[in-house]
Amino acid sequence: MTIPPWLDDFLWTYGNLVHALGVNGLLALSMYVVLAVGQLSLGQAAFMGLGAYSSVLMTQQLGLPFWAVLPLSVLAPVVFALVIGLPTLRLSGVYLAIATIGLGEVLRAVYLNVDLFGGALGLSGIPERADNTMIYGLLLAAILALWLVGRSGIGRAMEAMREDETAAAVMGVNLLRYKMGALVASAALAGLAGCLNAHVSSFIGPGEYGFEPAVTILSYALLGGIGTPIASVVGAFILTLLPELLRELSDLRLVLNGVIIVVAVLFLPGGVLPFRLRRRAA
Amino acid sequence: MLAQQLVNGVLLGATYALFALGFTLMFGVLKVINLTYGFYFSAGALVALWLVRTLGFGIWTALPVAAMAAGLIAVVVDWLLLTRLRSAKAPELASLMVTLGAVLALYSALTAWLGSDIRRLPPDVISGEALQIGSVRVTLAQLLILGAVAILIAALIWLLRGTKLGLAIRAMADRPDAAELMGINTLRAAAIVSFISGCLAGAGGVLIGLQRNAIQPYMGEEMMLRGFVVIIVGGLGDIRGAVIAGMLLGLLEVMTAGYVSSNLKEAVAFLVLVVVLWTRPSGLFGRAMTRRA
Amino acid sequence: MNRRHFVAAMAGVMALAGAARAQEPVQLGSIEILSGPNAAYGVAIKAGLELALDEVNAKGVLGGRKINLIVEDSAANKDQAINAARKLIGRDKVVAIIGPTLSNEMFAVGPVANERKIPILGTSTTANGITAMGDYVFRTSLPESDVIPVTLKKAMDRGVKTIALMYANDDAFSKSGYDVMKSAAEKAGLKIVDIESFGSKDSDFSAQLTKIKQLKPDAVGISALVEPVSGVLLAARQLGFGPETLFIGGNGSNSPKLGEIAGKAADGLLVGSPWFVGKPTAVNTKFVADFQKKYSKEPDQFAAQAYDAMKIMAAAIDRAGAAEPAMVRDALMQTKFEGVMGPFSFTTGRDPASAEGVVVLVMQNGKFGIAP
Amino acid sequence: MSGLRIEGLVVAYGRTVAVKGIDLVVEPGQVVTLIGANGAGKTTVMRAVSGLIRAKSGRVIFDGVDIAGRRAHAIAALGLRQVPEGRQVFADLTVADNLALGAYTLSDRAELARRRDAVLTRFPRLRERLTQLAGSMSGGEQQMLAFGRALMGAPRLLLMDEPSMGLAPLFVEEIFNAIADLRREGITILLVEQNASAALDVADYAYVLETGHIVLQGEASVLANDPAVTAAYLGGH
Repeated sequence: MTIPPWLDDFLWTYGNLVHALGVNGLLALSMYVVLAVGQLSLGQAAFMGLGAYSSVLMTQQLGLPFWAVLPLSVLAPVVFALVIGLPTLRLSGVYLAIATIGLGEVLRAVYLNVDLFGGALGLSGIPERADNTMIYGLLLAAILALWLVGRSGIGRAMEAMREDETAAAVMGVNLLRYKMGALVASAALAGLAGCLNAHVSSFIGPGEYGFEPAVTILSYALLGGIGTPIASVVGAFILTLLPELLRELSDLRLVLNGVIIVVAVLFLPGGVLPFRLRRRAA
Repeated sequence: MLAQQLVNGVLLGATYALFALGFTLMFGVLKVINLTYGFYFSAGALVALWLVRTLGFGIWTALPVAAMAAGLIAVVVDWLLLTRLRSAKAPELASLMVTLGAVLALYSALTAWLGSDIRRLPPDVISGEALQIGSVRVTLAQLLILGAVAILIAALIWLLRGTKLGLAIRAMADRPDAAELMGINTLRAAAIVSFISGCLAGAGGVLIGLQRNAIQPYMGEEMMLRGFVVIIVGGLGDIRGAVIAGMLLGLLEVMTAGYVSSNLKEAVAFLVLVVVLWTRPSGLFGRAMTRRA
Repeated sequence: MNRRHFVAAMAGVMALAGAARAQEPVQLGSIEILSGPNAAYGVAIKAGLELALDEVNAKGVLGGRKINLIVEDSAANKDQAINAARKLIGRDKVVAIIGPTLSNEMFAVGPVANERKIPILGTSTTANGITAMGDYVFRTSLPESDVIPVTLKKAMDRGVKTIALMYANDDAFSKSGYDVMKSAAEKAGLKIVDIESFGSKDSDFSAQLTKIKQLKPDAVGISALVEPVSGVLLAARQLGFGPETLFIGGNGSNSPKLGEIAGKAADGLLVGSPWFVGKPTAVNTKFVADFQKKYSKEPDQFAAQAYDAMKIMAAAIDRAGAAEPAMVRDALMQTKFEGVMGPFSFTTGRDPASAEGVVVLVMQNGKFGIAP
Repeated sequence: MSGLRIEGLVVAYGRTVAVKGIDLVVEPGQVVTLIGANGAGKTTVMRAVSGLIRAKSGRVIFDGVDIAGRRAHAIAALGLRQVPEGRQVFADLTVADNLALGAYTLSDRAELARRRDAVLTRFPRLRERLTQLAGSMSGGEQQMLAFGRALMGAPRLLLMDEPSMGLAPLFVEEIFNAIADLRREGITILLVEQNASAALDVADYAYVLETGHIVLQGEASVLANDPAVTAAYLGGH
């Protein structure tokens, strides 16, 4: 079967958007994982940056093939998560959020000041190695895995932590282990997203992984709702499509984008998909 | 050079402290992560600019008017967006999210309306004269701003420690339900706190805009990250803590740029933040006015 | 109806359709930053493009066809810039693209246009390596490496022997400007006494300037956009830098905003530029007057570069003989143009060929004039 | 003299109905106690009366006025004061500030001083600790402070929610002595307690709440000897 030219054009026009939907879906899941244990960590953009930078260096400097680069791209973010995890996860609420933002800013300074990372010029000329099959394959796999975890006993413990940490600890949930597990999973997902994004868009720069993207990733999960992994992905889809759908409004579109977020939070407090995972009776 | 650098640090620190005053009050008392705070800072500066340039106000009459305008915007935003969430005892994520949307909408509307160009107050609104004391130079404008900051800090501490309203605000920060049982109208008190915070933000915007000779819609947004550092290191809701943390941060940045490397100037703030949080999670200066967050 | 009539009728219909198509506007795209903190640049560029477009469309191209310019917002975001480029190419079927605003965005968008063989013409992208991305990537903005040596030479004529450098280390434009400034200073034999950086959103420069002041260099070179440059100059005067220190700006300083924001503090600053508002050529005086009339403010260099770029693009489309991207690309290569910036043609590497239009300007009472 | 009359009160948290339509009367000058197991809905009743949560339906009549749906600060201003569950003193404020907040709606300074003196006479321990932060005191002292703070509002009806919870026996005794004193002084009190025997000792009338319903009511002395109550709440004495 051959693709008719108009369809080919259509797919090409929205090709980057289609990539972005998948990548942002992965980022939303990376946020979902930590929110699911009641943690407000905003380190996802930093993890994404580590995944992106390390994978591009592997491609460009070491000449590794992409089948090796993609799995290895989780390495740097996961190691970083393990190192910062212990002292950082003792914090809660706002403090944790701000600490993770601070770590992201420190990383940004590293990208800017170390020549290997290209400084302000970033890294360009990245070959297009990722494609939709990889992106959506990983997204589906991640949704499936998180869904299965959510339905298991681990999921119950996670929900207990989200509702009331002290009570969960009394019930015998090892809080630190779960938090650490969630942080590492989150880092791995964000790292993969960073690697995929870098290998479809030919350029990465130090400004892409700071405060603003961190908050945007959070808003994906919050808009969708954190009851199920799929809800956060839906949130990412909506917020990624919105600026493109509103393109005709030119400079007022960000105003409307903001208003839509406000209205959604005020009137859909559980997110767009406020359902919960149904578990087998305990 | 050391003397001048110390003065530079204090002046920079004063701007951080000024920004953080209302921020720590809003955050510490109202218990929401309100990302719109920086917008009131910008709004104050822009209103003052309009008053001075279009209506011919003097800067010292424009300052309180602009501050109050920013305060009113803060009350309206808080009332429209956060009252419901607060009375529903919604999790802090919701307030973070709703103010995030509001920030996006507000700044975009402001730039769509005014453009994102930098503007400045007419150069003659404040004297550009400088004092030379030994090897140290300070401009008159900088000294005036330092004075204004000191007055605002003193006024805020007096309000919180020396008045009945301040007592009610501190009670509300501690236990909102119990405060309500004492007959304190916490909705009204929250509006007052929003107003005061907004006024402080607006005044900060005018003064800092004046000192830097640059006013543009995103100026508040650019202060936010450092604002977070200051109020967290100082302890949420702790006025004196915020002032000390602001000063220390200013000095640290200047000393880093002056004696280590200017490449590290920005990163040092966040490094300090992370280290403080790792070692003293409730801020550097003992108990905050409000415990926990 | 017999067969011959049918053929004739069909031919007539097709001719009519062809004529109708001939009158269809030529689709031209542009990607600029129109929202968010950096919108000022995109807005200036859009103004320059649209002013030139009015003139172009008064005559039309390819025998009277109008150019339909579609300006898309990138919000200074990489993904949105790419989406905009793909929308322009895939849906609007543009024959070429002007923009995007920032070098970083061009690094992301250039390969997209190049892949589809759509010429893309940067008007404000000065970073190194832009045109190396592919055969379809052009720029009209003079790279700093052509401008800075001219400025430094002027400074050395005035007896400058030592220099301190300052730059914004977090945006590509300022960083590559600094790289050029540093190597040009070394090549010219200037002694670099200190190098200081700051963030492009910073507004406190006192620590860096205090340090520089103590080292007493003859000159301070600044590579940054106009906002931080203004801040640096204001802070320098507050710290007591006098006329004995010569301030030298990069491309970013060449904006009427500098005088508006920094006022007298900017007096004496030297900047090299292919263009300035008072450039005494007929075409420039007309441009400045028309711009003033349409937007009631002075154009800056971003608007001027955009104005020329639109005319260069329109001329290339006209020369190409058809609204075909590959033909427009080839026609662009043949450009010989006399614009507000001066005489213009492309090198084989699709960069501006000549820096002969570069003049060194000096700031005096908030306005740029030719440096004596 | 002010009384309280609750009619058909229903309170829900989301979809969970915690109080399922109760009727309850506190006559002026009476001490009435509401006893029941943990989770029976006692605290919910208290919070609904004082306005901290909004009732889904039903009437709360204080002094002849329906106050259901009014906000807590307005209800407090009417002279209906609460000693909340878990004390809820302002931990970061001094004892003196806590007491001052109890009379927040009062602006007469002489009256304020008079009330403060009365409270400090009733609880002499507080006088020693006036400048101390409330959060640094022991649980029993904090309970006295919460009690004293409510009295600063010169209550016409006092709601007390689990005043003995988590206290050492010595303090429990002191608290109940104070309640008995107040009763003699003619203050109307609605007392919620898990310590049913002490509550029934001090009360005139009692209600028993189980899973959101009133299941039993009567004179406190009668209920104290009711076999069902004895078995369920008085540890089978």
